[in-house]
Amino acid sequence: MDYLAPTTVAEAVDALAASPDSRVFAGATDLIPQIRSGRPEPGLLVDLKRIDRLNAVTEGDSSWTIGAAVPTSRLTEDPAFAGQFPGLSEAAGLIGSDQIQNRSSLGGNLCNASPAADSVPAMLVNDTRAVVATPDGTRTVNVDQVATGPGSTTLTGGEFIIEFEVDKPPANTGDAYIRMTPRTEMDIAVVGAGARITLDADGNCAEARVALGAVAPIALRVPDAEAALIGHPINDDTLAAVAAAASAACNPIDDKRGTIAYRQQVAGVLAKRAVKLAAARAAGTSTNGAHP
Amino acid sequence: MTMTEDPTTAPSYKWVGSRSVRPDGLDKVTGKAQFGADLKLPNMLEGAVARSPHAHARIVSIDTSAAEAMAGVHAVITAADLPDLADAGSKTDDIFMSEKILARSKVLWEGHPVAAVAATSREIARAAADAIVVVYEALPHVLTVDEALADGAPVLHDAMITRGVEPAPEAASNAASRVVHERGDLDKGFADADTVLEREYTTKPVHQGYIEPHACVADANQDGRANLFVSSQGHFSLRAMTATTLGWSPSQLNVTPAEIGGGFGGKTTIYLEPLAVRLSAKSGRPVRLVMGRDEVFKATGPTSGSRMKIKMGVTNDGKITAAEVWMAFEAGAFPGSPVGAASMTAIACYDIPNFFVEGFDVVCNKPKVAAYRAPGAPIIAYGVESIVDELALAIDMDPIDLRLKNAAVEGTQASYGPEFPRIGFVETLEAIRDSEHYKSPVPEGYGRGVASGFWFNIGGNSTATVNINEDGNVNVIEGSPDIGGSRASMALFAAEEFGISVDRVSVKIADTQTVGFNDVTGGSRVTLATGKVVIDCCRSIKEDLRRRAAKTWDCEIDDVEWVEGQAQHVSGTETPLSLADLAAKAPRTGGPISVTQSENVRGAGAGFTTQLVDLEIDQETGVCRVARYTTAQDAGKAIHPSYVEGQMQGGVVQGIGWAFNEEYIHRSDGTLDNPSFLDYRIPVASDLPMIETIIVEVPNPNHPYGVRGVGEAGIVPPMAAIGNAIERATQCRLNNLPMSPIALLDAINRRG
Amino acid sequence: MSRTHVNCTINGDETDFLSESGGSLLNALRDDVGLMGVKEGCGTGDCGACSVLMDDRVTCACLIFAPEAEGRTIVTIEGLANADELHPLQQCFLEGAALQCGVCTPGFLMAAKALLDKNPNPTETEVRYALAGNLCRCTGYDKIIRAVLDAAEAMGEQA
Amino acid sequence: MITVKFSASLRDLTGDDHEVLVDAPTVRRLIKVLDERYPGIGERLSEGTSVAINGEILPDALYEDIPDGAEVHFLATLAGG
Repeated sequence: MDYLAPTTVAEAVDALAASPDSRVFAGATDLIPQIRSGRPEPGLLVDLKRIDRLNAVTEGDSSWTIGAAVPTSRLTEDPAFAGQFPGLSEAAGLIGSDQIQNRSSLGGNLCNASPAADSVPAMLVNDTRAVVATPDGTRTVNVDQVATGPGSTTLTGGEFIIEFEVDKPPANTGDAYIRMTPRTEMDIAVVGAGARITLDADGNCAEARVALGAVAPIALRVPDAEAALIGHPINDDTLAAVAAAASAACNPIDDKRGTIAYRQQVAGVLAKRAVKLAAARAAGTSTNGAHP
Repeated sequence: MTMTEDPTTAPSYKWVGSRSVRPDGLDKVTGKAQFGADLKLPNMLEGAVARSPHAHARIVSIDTSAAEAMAGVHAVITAADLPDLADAGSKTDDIFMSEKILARSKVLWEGHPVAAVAATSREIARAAADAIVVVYEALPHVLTVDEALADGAPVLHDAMITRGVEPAPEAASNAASRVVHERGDLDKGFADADTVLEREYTTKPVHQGYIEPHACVADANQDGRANLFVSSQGHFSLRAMTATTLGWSPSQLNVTPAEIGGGFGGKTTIYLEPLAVRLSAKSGRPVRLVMGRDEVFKATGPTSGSRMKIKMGVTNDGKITAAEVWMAFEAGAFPGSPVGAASMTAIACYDIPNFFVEGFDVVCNKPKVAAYRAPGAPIIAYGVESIVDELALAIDMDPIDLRLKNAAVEGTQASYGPEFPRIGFVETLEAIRDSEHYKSPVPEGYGRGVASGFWFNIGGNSTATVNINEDGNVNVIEGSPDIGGSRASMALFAAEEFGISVDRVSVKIADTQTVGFNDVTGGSRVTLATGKVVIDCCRSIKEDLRRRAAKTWDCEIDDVEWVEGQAQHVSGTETPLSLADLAAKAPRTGGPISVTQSENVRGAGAGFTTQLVDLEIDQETGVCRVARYTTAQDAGKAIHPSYVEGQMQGGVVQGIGWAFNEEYIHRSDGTLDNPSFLDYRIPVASDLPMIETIIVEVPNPNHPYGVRGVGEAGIVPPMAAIGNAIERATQCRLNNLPMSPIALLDAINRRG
Repeated sequence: MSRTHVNCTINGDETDFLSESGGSLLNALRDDVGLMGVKEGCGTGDCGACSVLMDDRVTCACLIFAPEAEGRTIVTIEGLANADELHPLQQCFLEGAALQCGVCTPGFLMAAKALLDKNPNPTETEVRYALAGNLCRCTGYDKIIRAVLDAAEAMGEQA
Repeated sequence: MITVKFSASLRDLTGDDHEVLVDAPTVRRLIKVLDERYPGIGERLSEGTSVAINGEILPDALYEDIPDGAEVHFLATLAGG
């Protein structure tokens, strides 16, 4: 394997065009174990971390721009970002250990296309957009348009994500992401649930977004759960409807980490809890997160 | 906390029982300590092992030509490069051991070595190993005792007739042997009971999970000798096994013990060593072989998966009248599961008048099991301590009171035969009963569980030399690899015996040419047995020192006593002679001061523990959190309390992992689905609370300081304690390990 | 297999080495630079035994391609102590018996250093989560957590 | 005389005898006497067994003395982790 660390997007695009047998990476926290476990080695490794744009976190007037290679630990440590997106920042903080989080990135977490990627449901509920470098310029797609199934994405070999854009949340809004793992840390989500809730003046749910991870080939939004919330108060009835909708939306598999039945049942439980936590944050009554 | 049997009569020591800094500590916090993979010799090659992708297959052919042709490859070996011990008429166990090292005619599990390579880099060696072409004829496989014992099951070893069955079966089977322990009249015992319960339990193979993968460096010479640098729990027994596999005599090998990065029983046997020596001999260069983590999981010893059936009866006033126990343990590819020890420990905690305990050792297409901390005992204790708790619930009796009512005490005839000498089981039960933890209310939504455990502990062969330097400082040379701080105990023994500061004692663990024979570091034997010979060395040196002092004072040896690190004349007329004074005079009083002692040490003291756990249970997800854990264990005497606590805490946490998450997950094709620390989930720091320890000290009458041994018993009770806590909180009894969130939520759903 | 010339600062010294382009920083540190205190427990980032600081952040050397170290500053266990004095973490690990076999100890010490650099007086829970990426199979973590808390206290007094 | 108690695992050789009284000053002599009474038991007892004399478990006990009146058990040799 050869190694290249371009410093500009153009340089990286050219390198990818020049050698089809190449692979971009940021943290390599998935790539190296994959190679170790016998996946074919690419001929050229393209390290994106030395491109400034992929390594920048910028707060604009109405949105944030997060470089695709930014270590997730920078998102959890940024008080302004974590304050506005506690759920997304906590999701980023669940990707492996501190050691991993100093390497892992939103770009890698999304493009590795694991159905269990913790940051993806949290990006989905925040309507995150990805700016993609292509041989002929850039294109912007919603995050839900990237992964198509385990290990596969809509990105072609010559493409990579430069950065993510996420609009600042409106007033009275909170987000949350929680997951179930057998261990408290160093684990892959058996089920993950993200939610973003905006409350109106009466404390009813004005806007709702619910997303699930690890219960289908890709992370998915749950429109029925959102519909059950919008215009209603957050109470046992609406939460029960959220749970039922979440369980119904699952299309999971049996594997070494969990069963279909478990994932369906717990998806409902976690969706309910994520909505509750997001709503509490929207109401300013809770900041409790994924960790004690 | 430490609870001594009778503080008023317990001897008081200056150094023994203190928390000194371990002699090897500095090297281990600065990165200097040299573990198995850390030696790099000039001209050294790197090795790799080619392993079977099949769980069970006949080897049709092995073509190594492509590998041998690769640039940088210096040696390739297969079973043809090792002596065929079957032809040599060797013992069956040795033949099996050699077939474990390299498959000859059949591969018996995924990961079974078929060839090995030495090359100029790890990458080339790996590529060469992958280039070896093996043609297999796949055979049907059996993965569990159920599959292996089923009618018409494929048989792993054509000649294997079950031992211990009368009359002997005519046909070969996967049942290697049967053991039985019985006493009294079972029918009468059950008739006497008011409540009889019958339960069935299963467990999965679990791995010792040491953080250091197996690793060694071999350097063979042209004169038919070799040096081996290796991380193991016992370099002498490893030398013997390696020599047997190579067809060498042990003296052809000098084995230098590396620091060992955890073993828990798993490093008491050989895997890479004969391969490294053969590769080195064939290439004429030093060879380093290091396993990857996936190889550790696929090809080194887990402990047994099992099926157990237990029936137990109790009277309304809490007397256990009868126990019937049946168990079958997976041995892996070759016979030798710990079912024998399991059958001996099964009900050893209790004085039960009528019992029948039967165990089967069963081979299957998984890696050959290796010893794991109190081998066998935790598995059967999961069943027995679970059903004992159910009996307590059934007759509405406190679980500790029920155990106290049936507890084995001094003079009880153990279920495995002999009478117990002085033991401390009752004391561990009382320590938990009287603990602040047990007296505290169980928090709402929590479950509280209790369980007990027993392990024999062993003595065995140890040798040590003690030298007095010319400055009066002490060198201890021993041969028991230090896996958990045993050097510190040896230093404390020497400091206590001589009456000098512990920092004047150094402890060296020497190679097989430098120190006499030592059995493995296992069976919780080192502080007891190696400690005993170190103490004997010190005492005979003190005798010699008194003789030398008498010589300088021209008096009788009886006029000299050894007090506080110096020789004193009973009359007080002479100026006392310190260790340093006498060391300086040594040339004039008979020469260097040095003593070697060796012994097959007897008199190990049985170890008991009782443990208490509080679980916080999320009944919507089945996730349990260990909220509080207290363990009380009889150490006999805690020589270095910190490392005694460390053994207790480490054993408990391995048991917690075993209870909730750890298991070998095999695909239907017989391959392992979770050979990594990501999916083989050992506990992480954030899963746990502090583990509260109560060291109970009921001295072992057969040891100069009362040591029993504490390494193993701690892992015996946790699985049952946790299962008991789960039932008491959820009314769900889980009879299969691991008790995962998925299993618990399923049980909660079925409970309704 | 192509080799890359890598220049970086390791434990304060400007260092260079030739490394397999696809090789890990762990292999480079052990085999090319000779820093054997960096241990391999898994090679997949799941055990933390190879933890080192790169530009002051703790990472698993096994999950870094060696050429990525170009221009970076790396600290390993061999660089933790001063010539004449142990780091308080090392001292507290010794005095608190926070190691048994000791193979995970270098990784724990580096991860703990990164924690205390960022958070000088962490709670027990914060220490447990910060060290969750480091596996220890011997101790049950109890004495390790206590040693880190002790070191934080000792360093607080020094400061 | 000493009392030898057989574990059930030896019943295939000792039949219904659960315990026997034997006169033997050492373990080696004891095994010899037992082998005459129960052919084949000598080999079984000489390999991989420990001997418990009055409750103390002794590995490699072939040449151990047995005090008169002692109780003797044969056990599987114990290993450990």
